[in-house]
Formats: sequence, structure tokens, C-alpha cells
Amino acid sequence: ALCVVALSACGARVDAGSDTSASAESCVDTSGDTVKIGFLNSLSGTMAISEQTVHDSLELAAQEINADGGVLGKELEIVSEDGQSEPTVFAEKAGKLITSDCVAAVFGGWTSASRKAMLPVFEAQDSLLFYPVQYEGLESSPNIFYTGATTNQQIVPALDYLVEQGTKSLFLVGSDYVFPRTANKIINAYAEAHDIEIVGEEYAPLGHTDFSTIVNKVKSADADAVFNTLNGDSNVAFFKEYKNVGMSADDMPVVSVSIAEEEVGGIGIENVEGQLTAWNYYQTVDSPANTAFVEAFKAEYGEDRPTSDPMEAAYTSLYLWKAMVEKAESFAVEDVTAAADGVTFDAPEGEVVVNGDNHHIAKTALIGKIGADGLIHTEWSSEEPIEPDPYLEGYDWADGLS
Amino acid sequence: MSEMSSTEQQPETEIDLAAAEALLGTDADRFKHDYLEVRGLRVEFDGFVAVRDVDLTVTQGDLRFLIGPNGAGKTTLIDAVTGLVRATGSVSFGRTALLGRSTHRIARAGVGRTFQTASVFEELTVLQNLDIAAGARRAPLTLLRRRPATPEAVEHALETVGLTALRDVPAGVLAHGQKQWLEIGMLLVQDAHLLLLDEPVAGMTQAEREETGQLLRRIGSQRVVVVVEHDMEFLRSFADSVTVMHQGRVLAEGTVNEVQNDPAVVEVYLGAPTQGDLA
Amino acid sequence: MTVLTTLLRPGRTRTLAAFGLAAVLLLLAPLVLSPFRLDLLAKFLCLAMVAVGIGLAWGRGGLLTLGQGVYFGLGAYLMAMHLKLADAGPGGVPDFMLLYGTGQVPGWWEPLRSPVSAILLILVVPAALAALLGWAVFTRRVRGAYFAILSQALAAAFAILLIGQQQTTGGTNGLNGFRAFFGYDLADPVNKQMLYLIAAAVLLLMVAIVRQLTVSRFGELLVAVRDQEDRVRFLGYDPAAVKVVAYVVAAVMAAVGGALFVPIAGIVSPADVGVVPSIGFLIGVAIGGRATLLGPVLGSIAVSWAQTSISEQFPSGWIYFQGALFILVIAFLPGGLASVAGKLRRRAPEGSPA
Amino acid sequence: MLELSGVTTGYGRTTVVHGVDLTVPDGALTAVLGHNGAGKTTLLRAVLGLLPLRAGSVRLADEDVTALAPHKRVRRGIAYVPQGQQSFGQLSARENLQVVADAHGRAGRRRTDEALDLFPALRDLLGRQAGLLSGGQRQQLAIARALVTGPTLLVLDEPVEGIQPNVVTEIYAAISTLTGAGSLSVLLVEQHIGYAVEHAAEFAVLTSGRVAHRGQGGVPTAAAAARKALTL
Amino acid sequence: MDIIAQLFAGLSLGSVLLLAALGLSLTFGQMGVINMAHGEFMMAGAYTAFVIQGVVGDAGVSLLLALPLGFVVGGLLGLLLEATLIHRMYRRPLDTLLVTWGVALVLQQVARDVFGAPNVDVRAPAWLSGAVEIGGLALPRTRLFILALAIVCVVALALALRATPLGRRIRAVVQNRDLAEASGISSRATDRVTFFIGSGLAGIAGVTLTLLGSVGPTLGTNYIVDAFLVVVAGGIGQIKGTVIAAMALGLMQAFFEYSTTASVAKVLVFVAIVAFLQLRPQGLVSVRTRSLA
Ligand SMILES: Nc1ncnc2c1ncn2[C@@H]1O[C@H](COP(=O)(O)OP(=O)(O)OP(=O)(O)O)[C@@H](O)[C@H]1O
Ligand SMILES: Nc1ncnc2c1ncn2[C@@H]1O[C@H](COP(=O)(O)OP(=O)(O)OP(=O)(O)O)[C@@H](O)[C@H]1O
Ligand SMILES: NC(N)=O
Ligand SMILES: [Mg+2]
Ligand SMILES: [Mg+2]
Repeated sequence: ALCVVALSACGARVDAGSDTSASAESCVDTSGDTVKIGFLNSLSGTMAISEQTVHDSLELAAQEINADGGVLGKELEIVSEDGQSEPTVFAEKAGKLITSDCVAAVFGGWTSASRKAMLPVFEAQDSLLFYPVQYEGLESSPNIFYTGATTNQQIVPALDYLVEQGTKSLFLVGSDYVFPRTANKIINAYAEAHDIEIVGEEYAPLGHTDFSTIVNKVKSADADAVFNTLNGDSNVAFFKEYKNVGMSADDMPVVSVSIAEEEVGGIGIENVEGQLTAWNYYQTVDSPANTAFVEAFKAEYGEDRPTSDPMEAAYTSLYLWKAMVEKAESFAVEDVTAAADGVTFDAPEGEVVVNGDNHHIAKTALIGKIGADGLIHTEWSSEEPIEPDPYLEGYDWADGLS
Repeated sequence: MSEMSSTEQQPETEIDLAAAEALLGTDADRFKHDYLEVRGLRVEFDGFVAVRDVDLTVTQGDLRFLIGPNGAGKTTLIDAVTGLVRATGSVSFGRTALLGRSTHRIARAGVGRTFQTASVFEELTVLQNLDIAAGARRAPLTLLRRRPATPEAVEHALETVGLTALRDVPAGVLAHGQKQWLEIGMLLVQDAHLLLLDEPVAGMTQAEREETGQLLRRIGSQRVVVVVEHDMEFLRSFADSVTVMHQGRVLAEGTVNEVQNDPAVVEVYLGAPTQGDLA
Repeated sequence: MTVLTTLLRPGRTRTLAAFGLAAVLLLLAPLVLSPFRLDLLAKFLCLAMVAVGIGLAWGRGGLLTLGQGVYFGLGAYLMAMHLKLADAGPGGVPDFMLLYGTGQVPGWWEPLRSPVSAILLILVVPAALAALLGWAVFTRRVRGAYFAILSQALAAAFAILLIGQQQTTGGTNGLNGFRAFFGYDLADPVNKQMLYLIAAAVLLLMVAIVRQLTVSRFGELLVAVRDQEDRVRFLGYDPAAVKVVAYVVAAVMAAVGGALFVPIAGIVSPADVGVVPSIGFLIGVAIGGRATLLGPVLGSIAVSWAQTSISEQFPSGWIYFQGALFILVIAFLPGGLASVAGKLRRRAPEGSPA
Repeated sequence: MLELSGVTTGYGRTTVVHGVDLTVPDGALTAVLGHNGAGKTTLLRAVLGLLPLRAGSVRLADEDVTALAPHKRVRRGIAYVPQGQQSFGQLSARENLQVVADAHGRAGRRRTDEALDLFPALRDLLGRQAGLLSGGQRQQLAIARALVTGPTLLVLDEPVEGIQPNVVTEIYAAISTLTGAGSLSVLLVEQHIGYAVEHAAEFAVLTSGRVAHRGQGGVPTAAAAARKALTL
Repeated sequence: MDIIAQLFAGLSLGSVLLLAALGLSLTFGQMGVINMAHGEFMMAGAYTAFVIQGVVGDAGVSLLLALPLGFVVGGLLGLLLEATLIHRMYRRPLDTLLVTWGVALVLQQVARDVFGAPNVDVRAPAWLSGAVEIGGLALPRTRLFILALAIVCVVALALALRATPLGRRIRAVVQNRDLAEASGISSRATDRVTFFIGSGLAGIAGVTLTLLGSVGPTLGTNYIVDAFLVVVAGGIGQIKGTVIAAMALGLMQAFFEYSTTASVAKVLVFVAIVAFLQLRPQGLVSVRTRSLA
């Protein structure tokens, strides 16, 4: 009875067919001399390990921008939210930042699950998200800017590099979730076209800690290289086991796409020394912009804190937004996206350019080798920034993928 | 739910035989032909035979006492009849074969028991304990309703075992003997027609034993009752017949006088007659 | 006349008054809360539904179920699957399947296309699973800590299973991005309000059901089974059946909570159904008072609210706070906050009107 | 040996025992009688320290032990046989005895042997899990366990409940021997007025947690007096 | 060949589970405390190894020091937990689960605040690096070491429980606290000792885990559910059962994982345990009781 009363009291039924797509009016307030932006990272839970670092570099960028006069003369006011490593919380907090705090843009997210969870919120509310982590591609939303690598800027170059090195067979090891599975789908397609044999493909649940079976399989498969899309803690267990059964980079190199500088210490340098990684940025990149970034970061957070690709991409994302806003001379989402195409920034990794069509940015691919100093040193570079191609439309072998 | 006021002691309790009439009197004839029949019962625990070749027949109106040394197998016998331990042989109550059935089905066939250590629902009130005991045969849907009023049988049972004043007290706070009375009350409302009582007067004073004995005798006239006891004075006062077990077997059976004077029973159980009487 | 006197019996008036007050408060909420806060509250109400069921199974029946995430998840995923299919239109394929899957809708999704069968399945599947599992476990007399650990393992296994089947369940991403709820546009604030009201009504209904169950003879029997399962058997009841009923009711309530959670939160993922959220469901119940009627509801809402607002201020503070809540309430206040109220009431002079 | 003065105790909000005074002289037996629920068990639990006192004191061999934990009282020479055939159910019967004998070294082992002489039936059951024994067997084990500590004060709560008559006779004979030798004092709760009153130096009848009657044991009128007090 | 390799992998995983579960078989199996913070005691053991390595430097010496010290650290944490919270909860075992879950959350966050969220590295000593080659089969030395350590711990614990007065006392207190007190056994002291040993074993388990995986705040959570399952499947309070169950779980996981995937294997193992408890509801090795007697 209660239900009926309540419903008839509200009465506003919407017909199934009618497409109202009632995106709420933006409540962003730009009348004062400050403007609010939101940072949404996991500061607790399992992903805090990684996302705290992104949060730190976002803070750094905001400080620098404010010290430099803000954006369009307005000081940035940060609203920080904790995603708690849970997609559902990311969705909830995104909603809060947009509708309750009325921020002009949100920066954050790490796992693909968190991004997928936030995407419909940003689209429904027509608001902006800057996402800083390499991911599996096959996505482009008008409300998201992707400042990490898509697959053709990280995985494909890594494969190109392996082919160049004469690799004929690969073993794929990954965590059991979207990014590794999609990445491996792409790798399989690539391998077929390039005469590489995939001799094994193994997934471990996130947080899996006993790799004896998988390493046994890797060892007996005897591939030319291992392509590793494991995430988080599992890397430690994997590499320790790898070393314990007596294998090293010389026998069978492992190319990883989720191990950055800050993970190396936790895995133990002795366990990963000489192994390969694929990213778009390393702390060792030699450029004035990077020198300044690394110095500023260490000054702020301590000498022992390394910088890494996602941190750099996050740092860059804030500057890119600033550049877009200043180009548009407006904080309105429409204006910012309209102005986005061609916006550049002299990022620590080198110059990056925003692609207005797919909202990704052109980035240079770098294959690195983990050194005894715990840092990653560039082994190979694509030299040129690679245009983002999230759907791999420019690659014939990728036709069947989506 | 009324609460006991804090420092008052509980009222003394007393058995009310008149109330038992109301409980038992109604269907006196219907169960005239009830009897417990045990044939060739054997219970074994990993090679240790606790009960063997036991034959036992108890009819309505014959208040049967089961005695025997500690470990003779008396409790195990009851366990076997009520489905608590696995046994071979045959046990039937009236026309119903009991062995092999699950415990709750045996209970539904009209078999009720008490335990050597009293066992009631401590968090429920005396009334609720009795009501639950009365309810196993209720239709499932009536379970979903609140108890409309105290069922008549429960009311009578409360009076019978003298717990009317304590009806709203959680059973957990009852003293040992009161719990035993509550258990007997539960058997009555459960409408058990075979009652197996394991040391029901343990921990009672002389006077309380007397009252309980009267009640059992009254019940025994209409139901099949088996009482396990070590209290010989109690046995002498109330037993119609006695079965003596020893090392899992039936050692002797007969009237009180017969078994008391059976040298084998004296030897293994009663001891020198001059010192046997403690009361 | 008799109706009046029964209604005015002390216990009953108090419950009715509390219930009425709760209903009024819930109905007033849309008037005072911003759409975002109302949405949050609606979400909390869904979680509270799980708590109501746990209150019955655990508080009354002593079944410490650490796996309610499974039933919450079943309800949520079934609803999410239906919404996905409805969004895709007749014969359509949900977007994520095109991306990660074979591009075809697997057969076991098909029954969820129809709204009617979706609703039926949301009720029946969890009930059937709970009945099956409960029956298997309780008749074999698995209980206490065994049952708790087993149910926890079940939650862990369920989450792993969902994660592993990315092509058909969305994997860690879960399912999200729903446009409409049975034809009503989810972006429309009015419909969000309607969802809230539905959640509020369903929650009140559940409370009423649990109340009826606890004051009924079934409720007494459940307590008896909790305290002395073996004894109950000798009275001619099958304790397993009693427990199964409580477990199934709790499971269905969790599933309905999950099903309503989906359109309100806009997402369900394995992170909402595993070990951690399953234990999370218990905090509110314990804090409110596991054996009371409204305790679990209020506790659950209060805890959800605290989680949201405290974590807004201090991200790691919430963890300390949550830990401390668990420790202090369970160790020092096993009756929950409701028992504090009870103690205070008892301290008041005898005979003063409640 | 034992001196209770003004002992008051109870559970939760209920006070069950009210200001009980009682003494057990050295080498003597004091009996406590009373109805069901009169508070006898409660009183004994207070003597052991298993229930805290609300008022009053417990003195053991001229030492105030009111604040002492139960196990410390036991180490000062009390042994307790609780009501209800209690044992360590998952330990074997032998371990049930050992676990108490452990603290007494060689004397413990010797007394284990002596206790088993009193209960020859137990010898064959030593390897069995105590929880699987019959009620009477467990009760015999409980008394044996108490004797193993070589107590100076034995506190017995309806100790022969559930034990077969001929063994009961022997238990009481043994207790009489020990008290007779002056090496043991006994506080006994018993429903069988006969033995209790005959062998007690003094006895008390508890009604609703209060001492309603005190009497001298061993005199011809004692049993009648006790019965009278009980039916009041 | 592969079968033998998997056999070893399974036994090795089993020995890890066994170390994690052994302490639980005391605190959970014997005392009935469902200590969800057991995993965090393991974590504390692991961080102990990390800290000691920072002080000592030499990985070999530090490991040998870390084992006893990890035991003490885990034990002291357990003692603290027992003395502040658990001791008032022995009569409501299910509630201990929730309280210790709260403790686990707090300990994890403390670790995060003290040692930082990122994982830290504990190096394995040189004499444990690499593998022993037997007939073409590479058996990692670390895993052999853990297997041996598990055996030592099991034997020591079993002896302590079965053959010493302490063991008898522990079991007596657990079964009937009042009776134990009234028999002259200090139940408080016994509880503490028991909890100390059980939690100390968690500390040892934590130290050994540094040889296999990462050391981070959530190290323990990965093992806690499995460890409890081992104790339950083995039969509560039964060391023999715990050993068999741990090995069976390890082997099942290894073989299922080999023929399917790690995720599916985990699910299959859970299913197998549920099915197994259908056959033996009290676990592999169960204590018989006369219920209601
Ligand atoms: N589950 C069991 N496992 C092993 N032995 C058992 C079990 N149950 C009973 N027994 C043994 O069977 C024998 C008979 O025990 P039972 O309890 O039937 O004796 P009783 O005649 O009732 O004795 P009491 O007069 O002492 O109560 C005893 O020796 C006992 O130890
Ligand atoms: N744990 C408890 N909680 C609350 N009340 C209790 C508890 N134990 C006993 N009582 C109450 O205390 C009173 C005295 O009980 P007690 O067990 O001391 O009696 P008793 O004299 O030993 O009786 P019995 O002869 O039956 O053994 C009873 O009214 C009982 O209901
Ligand atoms: N996008 C990733 N790495 O999940
Ligand atoms: Mg018996
Ligand atoms: Mg008593």
C-alpha cells in the first residue's frame, strides 16, 4: 500500500521509449577565484599501494599549477576521495564529486574495473575524467581522457621489439581480469600474423601467491620469452619462484607491462634484475622536463621515492587539462572537449599531443631493462610518439578483435 | 514477558496430581494396547559391545524400572530406542518399528525421553519450553502465527509439575530438580506414550522424590513408562517390575522382591544388604 | 475491544510506534535530502535488507552466515543481467560481451530477457541454492564454526568464479552502465526517487515479515534449535528444516537487497560479493543488536553512513574506525547498541510508560 | 579448616545465597541439605571461588581466600567434586587423572593408584575417552580425580548421584575412614539425609539460600530434625 | 615427470598451508577461538624478518634469527589479544570471529602506516637460492626448507600436546574451564600459553612466507580462508587431520591448477571440501561425543 501511495504521489512515469537522457545541469561554480577539481584514488584497500603514488603526483602538479597562478587565474581547490579499491565505491564517489562537490574535472582511477565503473557516471552527468594508467584499449568515451598508454603504444611496441630480437615463441602469464585477458587476445592475434608461437597462456587470480604450478609450466614450455601481465603482489611470488627454479633473464626473459619503478623494490631487485618492461616513461628518461619533475617529486616526498609511468601520466593529465581549459577559456565540459584536439604538453616523458577524436594522447613507447640500481633503463625506443589507436584500426592483424 | 523481580527467591514448587488427570484422563482408552517390545538389541562402539541380546517387553500400566551397575548399558538402551545410536535387532512400539528411523520421526511416533543431565531450552521461558514440546505435530503454517493463548495441555502441564508460578522464567535459571520436572512436563504435553526417563529424581529431596514417584505412577497407569534409577528406596516405593542389566545383557527381571533377593543382583549391584540403605 | 487491548500491549505499542516512526522518516527523506544523498540512502536501505535477513538467521537462529554476499550477489547479478539484456533490446547483445566475449549471448542468460521471469529468478534462484545448501549442510549437522567457515569459503569461491568468467559475467569489472529499469530511464531523478521509495517499502515489508516470524512459534522454535538442537529432535521436530527456513528467508532478503542495489548503485562487481563485504554485512547487525528487530536495520544504515562520511574525511581513518567498532561492540557490548537502550530503560523507574 | 561467614552470592541480578555462616572443623564432615534450588550448588561454587562473593568471606585453614582464584584455593588443599558427572570429555580417563596428578609428582602417581583401588571398575576404562563413559562411570572418575590431589578439604556436591548402590557404600566407607583418621575434612551436599546426618559433625539445612536449621550430626534425633526442617 | 613436479608443488603448497593452519589448530581447534587476525600475525612475522634483515644484513643469519623472533612477535601479539579481548569471550566462540576481524583490519592498517603501503623485499639467503636437481627435476631449496620446517613444527607441536603435562592441561582447560580451575589448573595461564604458542606458529609461518612471496600489509589475508578450511576439513583440534587436510588441499590445488586454471582450481577445491564435509561433517578425524549425555 505504501508503495502505491508513494508512486501515485510522485506520478512522474517515464515511458520506456522516450529518450530523455536527462543529464543533470552542471553545478560547477566558476564565479569565485577558485575552481574545484576532484582526485579519486584508492587510498585504502589492495590498490592503495599503487594509487597512493598517483595521488601524490597529482597533488604535486596541483601545487605547481597553483604556485604558478592557477588555471585561468583561478586557484585549484582539491576535493580528494578514496575509491577504497572497489569499483562500486569509485562509481559512488564519482557521483559525489560531480553532483555534490561540483568539481570541474576528476582525476584518477587505476584498474580497468574502476574506470568501467565510473564511465557511465561521467557520461550520464556529462562530466570529465582523466585516467592515467595504461590499459587494454577498445574504449573511447567523450567524457574520459586517457593519458596512459593504449595497447598500440605499449603492448604492440613490446611485441615489435621481441620480434626484432628474434623471438619465435611466447608464454603468456597474467592476472585473471580484463586488462590481461584483453591484452593477451591482442597478443594472440599479433602472434598469428607474425609467426610467433604462443606456447602457453596462464591466469592467476589477483592476489594469487603460489606460482609453483605456473612456473613449472613456463619452465617446461621453454619459450623464447614470457609476456607478463600479472598485477600487484602476484609479481613478487612469480619472480621469486622463477628465480628459485633457477631461471633468469638470460634463459627466458620476461617482459612485464605492470611493473614500474616502485614495484621493483618490493619484488626484490635480485629477483628481477635484467628483466624487461614496456612503458612510456621511466625515471631515467633524460630530458629537462623529467629532471625537473623527478627533483620536484623527491623534494616533496623524499629522496627514496621513485617516479613511474602512471605517476607521470597523472601529473601530465592535470597539465593537459589546464592547457585545454586555457585554450577553451572555459571550464565547461563542452568547451574543454571541443578545444582538446592538438593540445600539447612538454611532459617528463617527452612531448605529448591530445587526440581530439579518441581522447587518448600520442606517446613514445620505451622498452626498459631493470637495472641493479632498482631503476629501469631504456633499452629500445620507438623514437617518435605513437598516435593512439585504441581500437587497433590501423593494424590489419587486429581485424577480428572488436 | 514479565521479569523476575531482582532479589526475590523463586517460589517453592510442588507437583499437582489433580492437574495430571486433566492431561492424561482424556484418552485413557485409546492407547490401551501400547507396549514396547525390544528383541535381540545390540549396540556396538568400535568393537566394544555396550548392549547385547537384550529382549524387553514393557506394557502400559506396568511402571518398569531399569537398574544395573554403572556402564551396564541402560542409557545406551534408551539411546538405541530413541535413535541416538545405531543398533541392530528390533524395537517396536505398538505396531511401529522404531529402529532405523531418525530421531525426530521416532519422537513423532510417540516416544519421549529425558536425559541423565537435564536438558531444556535455557533461553526460552518455561511456558515456551512446554509450548514447543506440545507443538511438533502442528501444521507448519500454524508455526508462523503467534501463540494465541496458552494451550490447555500446556496449562495443565504447568500445574502438574508445579511450575505455574515460574511460567515466564527462562528455563536456564531453574534448579536441577525443577528442570527435571519441566522435562517431565514436556513429555506430557508432547503426548508421548512411551516415556523413557533416565534418572529422573537425581538431585531431589526425599519429599520431592515422593511427589515425582506419585506422578510417575499416575502416568504409568496410562502410558508405557521405563525409569532408570539407582535409588533403591525410590524403586521399592514405586516400581511395578524391574529389569536388571549387567554388562550389556539382561541379568534378571521380575518384581522388586524377586530381583532384590537375586544373589547375582546383590553381587554385582546392590552389595551387602545391611549397608544398602542410605536414605 | 480485544483488538485495541492487544494493540496496546506494551511490547506491541512500542514496536508499532518504532515501525511507524521509521516509515514516516523514510517517506520524508526525499523532501530533505539532495538527489545524491537520497541515492546513497537508497543504497544503504538495500544493504540493510541483507542485515534484516542476517538478524533472523544469526541473531535468532545462531547461524553465523559469513556468505551472504553470495545471495546478495545472485540477486544483484540476475538483476544486472536482465537490465543489460533489456538495454540491448530484443535479441540484442550486451556491450561487454561484444568486447570480451564471443559476441553471443550465452544460453543461460536468455531466461533473464523477460522482466517477469527475471523477477521470479531473483527470488527463486537464491532460495533454491540456499535450500539445497542448507539442507545438505544442516542435515549433516554441520554447525557453529564449521558452518561459518564453510559459508565464508562459499563467498570466496563465488567471487573467484565470477572473476574467472569474464566473457559472461564481466569479470572484475562486474556489470554496469544500465540505462533503464523496467523501462524507466535511470538518468531521470524522478525515477531515482521512485527507486528509493520502492527500497524503503520493501525494507519495511521485510522488517514486518521478520517480526512476524520472531514472535511466532517458529521464532521460539528457532531459538530452541539454536540453543539445543539435539534436544529439539527428541520432541519430534527436524531442526534442519527449521534452520533451512531461516537460512532461505535470509538468502531471499539478501537477494532482493542485491537486486534493488543494482539499479540504484548502477553497478555490481565481484568486490561487492566476496569475503570482505560478506563480513561487512555483519557489522551493522552486530552493532545494532543482532537479536533485535530494528537493530540490524539501524545498525546497518548507521555503519554505511559512517563509512561514507568518515572515509570522505580520513581515508585510512575509516579502517581504524571500522576495526574499533567491531572490537568494542562485539567484545564489550554483545547485545549491540539496542542493549544499551534496554539497560537504560530498565534503569528507569518501574512502571514508567515505555 | 573452612570458615564461611556471611557468604552472599548469586547470578546476574539474582542473589541466590544470603549471608550463610558455616564451618567445617578439621577432620570433620559438615553436611548441607536443602531442596531443589535452595542454593546448595551455588554455595559450593562460592567456596571454590567459581562465583564471586557479594558479601562475606571464605577462610581456609586460617587464611582468608576470598579473593583467591579457584585454582589457587585448590592448591591450598581443596578438592571439588561438582554436581553432574563432569569430566574433561575429550581426554582419556587416564589423562583425566594425570592432568591433576601432574602437579603432584610422585605423590600424585601414588594417590592415583589408591583412588583406582577404590574404583576397580575404572581400571579397565582408563584408555577410554571420558566423554564416552556412562554417567556413573564419569562420576566415579570425578571422585577419583578429586582424591588424586591429596586434599585436606573435600567439597562434594551430591557425589554419589548416579552411582550404583554397592559402590556408593564403598565411597562413603572410604570417606569415613579418611575423616576418621583426621587427615581430611569434608563439606558435603547430599540429598540422602541418612548418611549425611549420621556422619556429619554438624549439618545445615538451606532454604531459599538461607540457613534455616542447624543441627548436630550422629545423634538419634538428627535425621528427624533434618526432615522436619526440610518440609517446612 | 610433470606428475612428480606437480606432486612436489602440491606438497610444497600443502606445507605452506600447514604452517599457516598449525597455529589455528591450537587457537581455533583447541580453544575454539576463530582468530581472523591469525593472518595478520603471519604478516607480523614476515615484517619481523624484514626488520631483522635491515639490522643484520646477512640474509642467512637474519633468516635463522627471524624464525625464533617471528615466533615471539606473533606470540606476543597473540598474548596481547588474548589478555585484552579474547579472554572475555570464551563462552561465545562465534563472536571471536568478528572481534578478531576488527583486530585484523587495524593491524593491516598499522602495517600500512608503519611500513608504508608498498611491499617490501626480504632476500633469501644464498644457501636457499636456486634448486636441487634430482633427475632433471628442479626442487627449489626454499620449498624444501619450508617442507622441512613444517615437519619440525608439526612433530614438536604434536609431542607437546600429546605427551607433556602442558598439552594435557591445554586440552583440559578447553573442555571444561570451571572444572579445570576447580582441579587446580590455572585456566588463565593455560589460555595465555596456548594462545602464545598458536600465534607464535603464525609468526613462523609468516617468516617462511617471505621466501615465497611479497611482504605487504595484506599478506595474511591470502591465507586465512584456506587455513581455516584446512582446520575444518581436518577435524577441529586434530593435528593429524590438519596435516592430512593441508597436504590434500595443496595437492588438489596443484593438480587442478595444472589441468585447469588457478581460478578454477580454487573453486574446485572449495567444492571438493563442501562435498567432503557432506561425507564427514566433523572433518577427517573427529572426536566422538555422547551428545546430551
Ligand atoms: N558413544 C560411545 N562410545 C564408546 N563407548 C560408549 C559410548 N556410549 C556408551 N559407551 C560405553 O557403553 C557402556 C554403557 O554405557 P551406558 O551409558 O549405557 O551405561 P549406563 O548403564 O547408563 O550407566 P550409568 O548407570 O552409569 O548411567 C559404558 O561402558 C560406556 O563407556
Ligand atoms: N547460572 C545461573 N544463572 C541464574 N540463576 C541460576 C544459575 N544457576 C542456578 N541458578 C538459580 O539459583 C538457585 C539455586 O540453584 P542451585 O543450583 O544452587 O540449587 P541447588 O540447591 O544446588 O539445587 P539442586 O538440588 O537441584 O542441585 C536456583 O533458583 C536456580 O534457578
Ligand atoms: N588498466 C589496468 N592496468 O588495469
Ligand atoms: Mg546412564
Ligand atoms: Mg545443586
